[in-house]
Amino acid sequence: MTTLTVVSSRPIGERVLDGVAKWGFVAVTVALIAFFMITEPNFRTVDNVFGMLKYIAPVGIAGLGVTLAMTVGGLDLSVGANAGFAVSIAAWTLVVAGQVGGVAVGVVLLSGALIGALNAVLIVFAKIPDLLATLAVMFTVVGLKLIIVDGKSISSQMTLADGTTAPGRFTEDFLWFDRGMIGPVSVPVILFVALTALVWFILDRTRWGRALSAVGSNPHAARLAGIKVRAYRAAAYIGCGILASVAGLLLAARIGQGDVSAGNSLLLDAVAVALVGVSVLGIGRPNAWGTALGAVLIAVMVTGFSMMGLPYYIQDFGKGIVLLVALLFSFTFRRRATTISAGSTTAS
Amino acid sequence: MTTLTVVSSRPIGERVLDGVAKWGFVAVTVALIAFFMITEPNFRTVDNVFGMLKYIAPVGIAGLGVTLAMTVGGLDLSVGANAGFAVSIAAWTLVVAGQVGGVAVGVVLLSGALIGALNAVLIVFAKIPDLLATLAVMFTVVGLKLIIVDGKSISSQMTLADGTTAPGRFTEDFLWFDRGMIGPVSVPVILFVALTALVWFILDRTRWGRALSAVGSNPHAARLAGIKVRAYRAAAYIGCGILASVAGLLLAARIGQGDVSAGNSLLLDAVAVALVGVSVLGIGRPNAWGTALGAVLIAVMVTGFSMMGLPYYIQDFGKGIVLLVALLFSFTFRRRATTISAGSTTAS
Amino acid sequence: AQQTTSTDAASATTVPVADLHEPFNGDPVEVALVQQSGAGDYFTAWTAGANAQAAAINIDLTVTDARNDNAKQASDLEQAIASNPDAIIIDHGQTDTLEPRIRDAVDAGIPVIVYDLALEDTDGVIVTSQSDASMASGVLDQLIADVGEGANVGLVSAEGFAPLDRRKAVWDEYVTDNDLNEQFFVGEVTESTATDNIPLVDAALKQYPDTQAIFAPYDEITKGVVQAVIQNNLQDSVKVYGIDISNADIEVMIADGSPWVATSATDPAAIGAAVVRALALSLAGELDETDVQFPAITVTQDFLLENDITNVSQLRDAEPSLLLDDVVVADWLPAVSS
Amino acid sequence: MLSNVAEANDHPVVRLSGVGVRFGSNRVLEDISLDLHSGSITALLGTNGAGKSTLIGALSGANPHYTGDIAVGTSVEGTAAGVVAERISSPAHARRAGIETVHQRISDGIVSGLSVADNLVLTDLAAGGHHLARRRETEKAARSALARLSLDWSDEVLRADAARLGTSDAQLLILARALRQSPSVLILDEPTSALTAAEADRLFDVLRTLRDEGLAILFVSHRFGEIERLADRIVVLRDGALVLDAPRPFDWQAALAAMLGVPAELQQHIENPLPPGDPVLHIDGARLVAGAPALSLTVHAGQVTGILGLLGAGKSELAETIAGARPAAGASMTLDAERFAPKTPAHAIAKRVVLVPEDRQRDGIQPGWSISRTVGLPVLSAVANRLGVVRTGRERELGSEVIVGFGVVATSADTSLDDLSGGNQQKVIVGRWLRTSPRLALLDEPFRGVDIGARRTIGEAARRQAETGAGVVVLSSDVDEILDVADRIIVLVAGRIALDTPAGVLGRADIVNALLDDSGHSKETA
Ligand SMILES: Nc1ncnc2c1ncn2[C@@H]1O[C@H](COP(=O)(O)OP(=O)(O)OP(=O)(O)O)[C@@H](O)[C@H]1O
Ligand SMILES: Nc1ncnc2c1ncn2[C@@H]1O[C@H](COP(=O)(O)OP(=O)(O)OP(=O)(O)O)[C@@H](O)[C@H]1O
Ligand SMILES: [Mg+2]
Ligand SMILES: [Mg+2]
Repeated sequence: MTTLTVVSSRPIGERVLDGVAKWGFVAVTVALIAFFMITEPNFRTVDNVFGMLKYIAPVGIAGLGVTLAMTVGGLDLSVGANAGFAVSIAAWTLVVAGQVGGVAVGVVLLSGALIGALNAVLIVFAKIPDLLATLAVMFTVVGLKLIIVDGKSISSQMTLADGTTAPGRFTEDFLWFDRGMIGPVSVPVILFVALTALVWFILDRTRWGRALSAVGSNPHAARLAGIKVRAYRAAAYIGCGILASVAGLLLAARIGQGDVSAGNSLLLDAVAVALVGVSVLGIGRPNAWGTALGAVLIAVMVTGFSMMGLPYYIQDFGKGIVLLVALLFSFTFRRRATTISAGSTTAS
Repeated sequence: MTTLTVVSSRPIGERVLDGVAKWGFVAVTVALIAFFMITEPNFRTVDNVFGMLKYIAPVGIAGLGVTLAMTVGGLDLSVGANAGFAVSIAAWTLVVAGQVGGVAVGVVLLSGALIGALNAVLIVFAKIPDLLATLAVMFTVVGLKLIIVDGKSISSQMTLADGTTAPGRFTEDFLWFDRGMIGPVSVPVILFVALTALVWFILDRTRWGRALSAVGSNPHAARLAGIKVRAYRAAAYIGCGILASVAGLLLAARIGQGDVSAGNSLLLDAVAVALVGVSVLGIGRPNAWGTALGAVLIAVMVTGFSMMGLPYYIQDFGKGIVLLVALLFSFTFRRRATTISAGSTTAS
Repeated sequence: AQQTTSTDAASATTVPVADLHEPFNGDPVEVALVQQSGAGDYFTAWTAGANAQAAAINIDLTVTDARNDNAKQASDLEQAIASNPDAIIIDHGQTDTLEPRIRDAVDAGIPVIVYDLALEDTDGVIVTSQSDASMASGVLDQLIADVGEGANVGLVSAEGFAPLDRRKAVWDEYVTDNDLNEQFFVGEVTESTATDNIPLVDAALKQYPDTQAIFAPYDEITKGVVQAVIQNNLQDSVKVYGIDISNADIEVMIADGSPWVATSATDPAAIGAAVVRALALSLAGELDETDVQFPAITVTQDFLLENDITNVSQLRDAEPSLLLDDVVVADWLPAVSS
Repeated sequence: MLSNVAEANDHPVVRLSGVGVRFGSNRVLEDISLDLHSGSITALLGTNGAGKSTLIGALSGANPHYTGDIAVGTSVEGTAAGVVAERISSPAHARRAGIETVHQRISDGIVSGLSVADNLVLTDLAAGGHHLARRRETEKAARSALARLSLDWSDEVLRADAARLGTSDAQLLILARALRQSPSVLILDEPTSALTAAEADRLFDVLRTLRDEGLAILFVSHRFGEIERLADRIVVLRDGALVLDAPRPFDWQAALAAMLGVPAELQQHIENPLPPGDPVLHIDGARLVAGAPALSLTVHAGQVTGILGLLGAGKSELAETIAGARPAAGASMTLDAERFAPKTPAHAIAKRVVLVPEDRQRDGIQPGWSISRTVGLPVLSAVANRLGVVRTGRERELGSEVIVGFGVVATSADTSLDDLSGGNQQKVIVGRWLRTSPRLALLDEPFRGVDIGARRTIGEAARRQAETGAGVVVLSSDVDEILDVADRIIVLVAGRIALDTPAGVLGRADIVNALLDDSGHSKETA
């Protein structure tokens, strides 16, 4: 009978390269943090660290949603629209309908789940390719939001169509999602870390995570192995929708009003951090901690460059260069080629 | 000898469904056009038709670039940044360097090719996944542009850093790219149609087009068949870069100044029309005429809805719904491709 | 085309068509409104005001919104000219982009009125504006009065946007004249301006916690600045000065401990309506000037609190001059806004 | 002619000297020296993972990262004293040197999205020539390529997306393409594993003609019968080293010993066919092929049921219907006398009815997944604890179980399936299903591409499974594979049962005749 081949120890050179691929991105982030810490005394403060995390929390959480969609081999272009919808619907519930924070949270999560479910139905049952389906949903949801609020930001004391003043306001319990602290850490940071850990746990440690990645890597084979492919794909998009709406919840609490433009810039950022997450730890597939690290890298750059007093346009350039260097480390020195499946344009 | 398998004529029901999948999207477009023609007298005018085409030309041309990148199995997120760079560099060449239009056109096309080449190097040689590479290039190019122009829009008569007034201006020969007419048709429309035909011809009628599709659909098999996979992928990204810069050229001529915000909205639109192009004609893969039709559909919606006096946010909703309906037609009613029997069992 | 005017105020004050002045007493007058942007609170209100005023005087207004895409605005204007309307209103935009096309319109005999758009050649064009210079100097006077000369200050704004550039020019003058110590200049205009400015200002404040005043000459930016100040717990030492006003802005200004102490205000709805009135007067041959300026007022936090003002309609009641109901009016043309 | 061949035999057209290949730290080929002569067919043998495809990778330019030298064509000729070393740097380079290769994996040869005709002339895309893609010319060229294998495909087929071709047709397409270049060296990596006997025969006729025309042919197969009929010489690889190089007549006992490293029996027959036990599955009213009559079939526990049929006979259709992978369309089933109507594979698996699909690459493998993950996937709920957390230790145990039980050549259970040789991938996929002790196991072409040792391992595993009282169905288009393993033999012809007999009752010839019955094939005489 055949015997197992013994693994010979690998040459040093290869191990170094593997290390570079695995830790290169992290090294760039650490180097950048060290640089800012040395040059900018204020960067070192605990306040600043938590401030950065707080600022990036919505992007990171929406990125976790995109990570879910990418795990089943898709991509969700509607996350920004979804978060924006959450902001307006929260404001509407609080201000126009005069409800308390708890109700608003419920409405927001429900709307996120529904938008996710709409994506799921279009992709899984109507067989529309994910990029196209979520693109159409993006337009529809943005439009729907603006129709609901008549194109206007909703704020307390605003005059309603019938001439009366809106009865409600952003309640304290709702604003807690931005301003609340648990110990020394603010609520958005805790939510961000907790949700990252949760998504990591589900994807990496549970059978459901296994099934999700099986669906993403070869849906056909997954089906024949007894995985309920359609259910898992639907679940991933619904999960993504809920995470996007949580991001919207944090934005709403931060802005304290139903800013109509909220969420617009979230899509690109969320997709970017999820993509960066694929490469960050040399894992080569969508993963939660990588996405979180990607978000942190962006926050570090934005804060550090601002503290250095660089104008915003030099920051864009800096972002690009740092990203490039990190990508070179992660991919160019790696021995096995990686392809990222980020959405398809053909029906599966 | 060999016996031919007899092709049984297909049932009517199937043929109807196939027709819906193939022509559903076109039908929606035609229905929409008919609707606007009936309700909006101004929509019917020849002027309006050419006006719409002229308006959408840059988006369509950038979409053709994305179509190229999609053909080799990739995607280019830097098209918007590329076009924006073209606008600023054209303005810089004309206004600050005081050159004539011809020089500016040369500089623009060169910059587009270089940005494409940068993408190509990162993707093909540095082995960075296309979405990540073009994302990083997007940031870098936007940043570079803003650094070159100091974050400001360049306009004739502007004061330079040394206190003097800029020597040049947008010359007539440059503005010709927006205002020029050849017969009754304006230059952007002619360029749009000509480039669509060119890309169609290359992709569909030449062996390079076949090779590009082969590279996109099975790079490994293409390599084993001796196709220079890396060269073709590089060529596609360079072609995409050049097309994006042509889009930027048209924008620059239209805006008549180095608007720093130009090109911002181009990325999403270009990707959207290329994606729609995949499904429009039931072809199911990136194709030039589909992309052009996708662009026309968007122009029709934007113009028609505006003429109806709908506020912008209802337009978003309308876009989403029209897109959804068209996608349902294209994909949901499509039958799965079945295995064919080549009839290869033979009597000897 | 059917005009959607959801405003009830409009229908309440509509004058019967027959009583209107030439040329409004016949078929609807076709007017194209070419906007650089119709999104955001300011422009939504502006457009609503314009629509309401138009509906009241038998104008059929066709609105195109370029959504901050200058190339699209150029196309929109071209298409508006091609449809040969009775007049064109242009709201904001880039000079170099629009000027040649405005000339085309004038040459084609179409009356043109522009709002907040600087032109080199105003021949045949009616120019209206809310004066950026006066708006900026109004709040900056307040700033100097509050923190004095030589104070530590910061600017949060972006470059490349005409109104912001004009406001910054005023700021630069004030900095030199009053010997202010400008510690930082950050900021950007994005698709989510309010949220995206928070981290930038946050970083700046961490760097310069001794800042005394911040000028943020665009209310979307101002909101982000206020957020960043509160986030750093500096609301007692940093005063914020903004420009523009909306319900949302008032809510932020009057919130407990808000650092936003003064803003410069016009009522966008009233302005949108006034621009339409200026056009109507000119079509009726009754407008004698070609350059109409709408005044702004400076609103302080104290004023809002003292008068218990919580939204724009209450502010209008307290400051009737915001309504502009005595600017460009006629007997047949009363001011109507949403 | 004959003298020409003899003369040509003296000149090698390809000379490998000291060729070695390693993947990372894993040395897969060591110091291979080998000449290929024109006018001669060399069969390359070896167990799964011995390094055959790897050797071909180096020869064909697919993998330029080899050590040692490969000299080709003119550089060999005329340099009697020594050969000029040449590095084969790319597939295009190899092709220019006259080496044409048919790779083992069909997916490496078919570009979906392009038409069948385009795929037939795929190499022209690289070669230059006319820049316009003219459909008529393309189809003409495609047709003449097919003619080489006496194939005459309809226009509809030529214009269809190549992805729609079935496995055998796809294999024929790739072969036709390789032959149209008139190369001087032809390399075929298991070209017959996806072909039926009749197609293989036709291929062999073509290969003999080509040999007589002076081609050097290198041919990989696990089927000794084929090699006996075709080859002039056999070369055996074991663990990456050349262990045997012998001309005709072949000593198969020695060849087998060289392959496996230990002496082994060449022939293996079923001594005592197992008797049928209780009925496990009954299927009624299944229409497998358009126009065929409805089929009824009962599968019994405690024995291996072998279903034999040519391409398109409806074997996969039958297996997939039972496994819930395909709508039952009018068929009704009972499992252990209870109604059985699985809508998805998950339903069937819940009832312990499992399917090993025929196309492992498309239907069995998650790219990048390790052996243990792959083995654990169908039994996730058993691998995970009650909270749903996957116990990786348990998973690794399952992986090792399959590695040991099926003799998979792999460094560890964490090895990615992508890094395994084709046959070893097959063992993992078969193993992961058989180890779940299914009630009914459906193995569709389980021996495709596996070596003789592995074939026995899989066959024995299937029989052991049957002995425990399970129902086992093996579907194959190879008579010998079925004779080797089945206790009951069913021959399927165009969706209809042509023969149903216990093993050992009828001779091989009768079975072959039943198989070829009605299909217009010439019958084999006993
Ligand atoms: N890309 C690769 N990376 C790492 N190891 C590989 C790679 N390709 C092959 N191997 C290893 O090399 C060895 C030889 O594989 P090869 O494919 O040459 O076997 P083979 O003789 O063709 O087997 P089969 O009969 O199953 O096709 C195997 O152990 C396999 O695991
Ligand atoms: N999805 C499908 N739609 C229509 N016909 C199909 C489909 N799949 C297979 N067929 C046809 O059904 C018949 C049986 O196919 P099946 O794959 O079951 O054959 P098989 O005996 O397993 O042959 P092979 O040796 O190719 O596996 C063939 O004629 C095939 O072309
Ligand atoms: Mg092999
Ligand atoms: Mg089969």
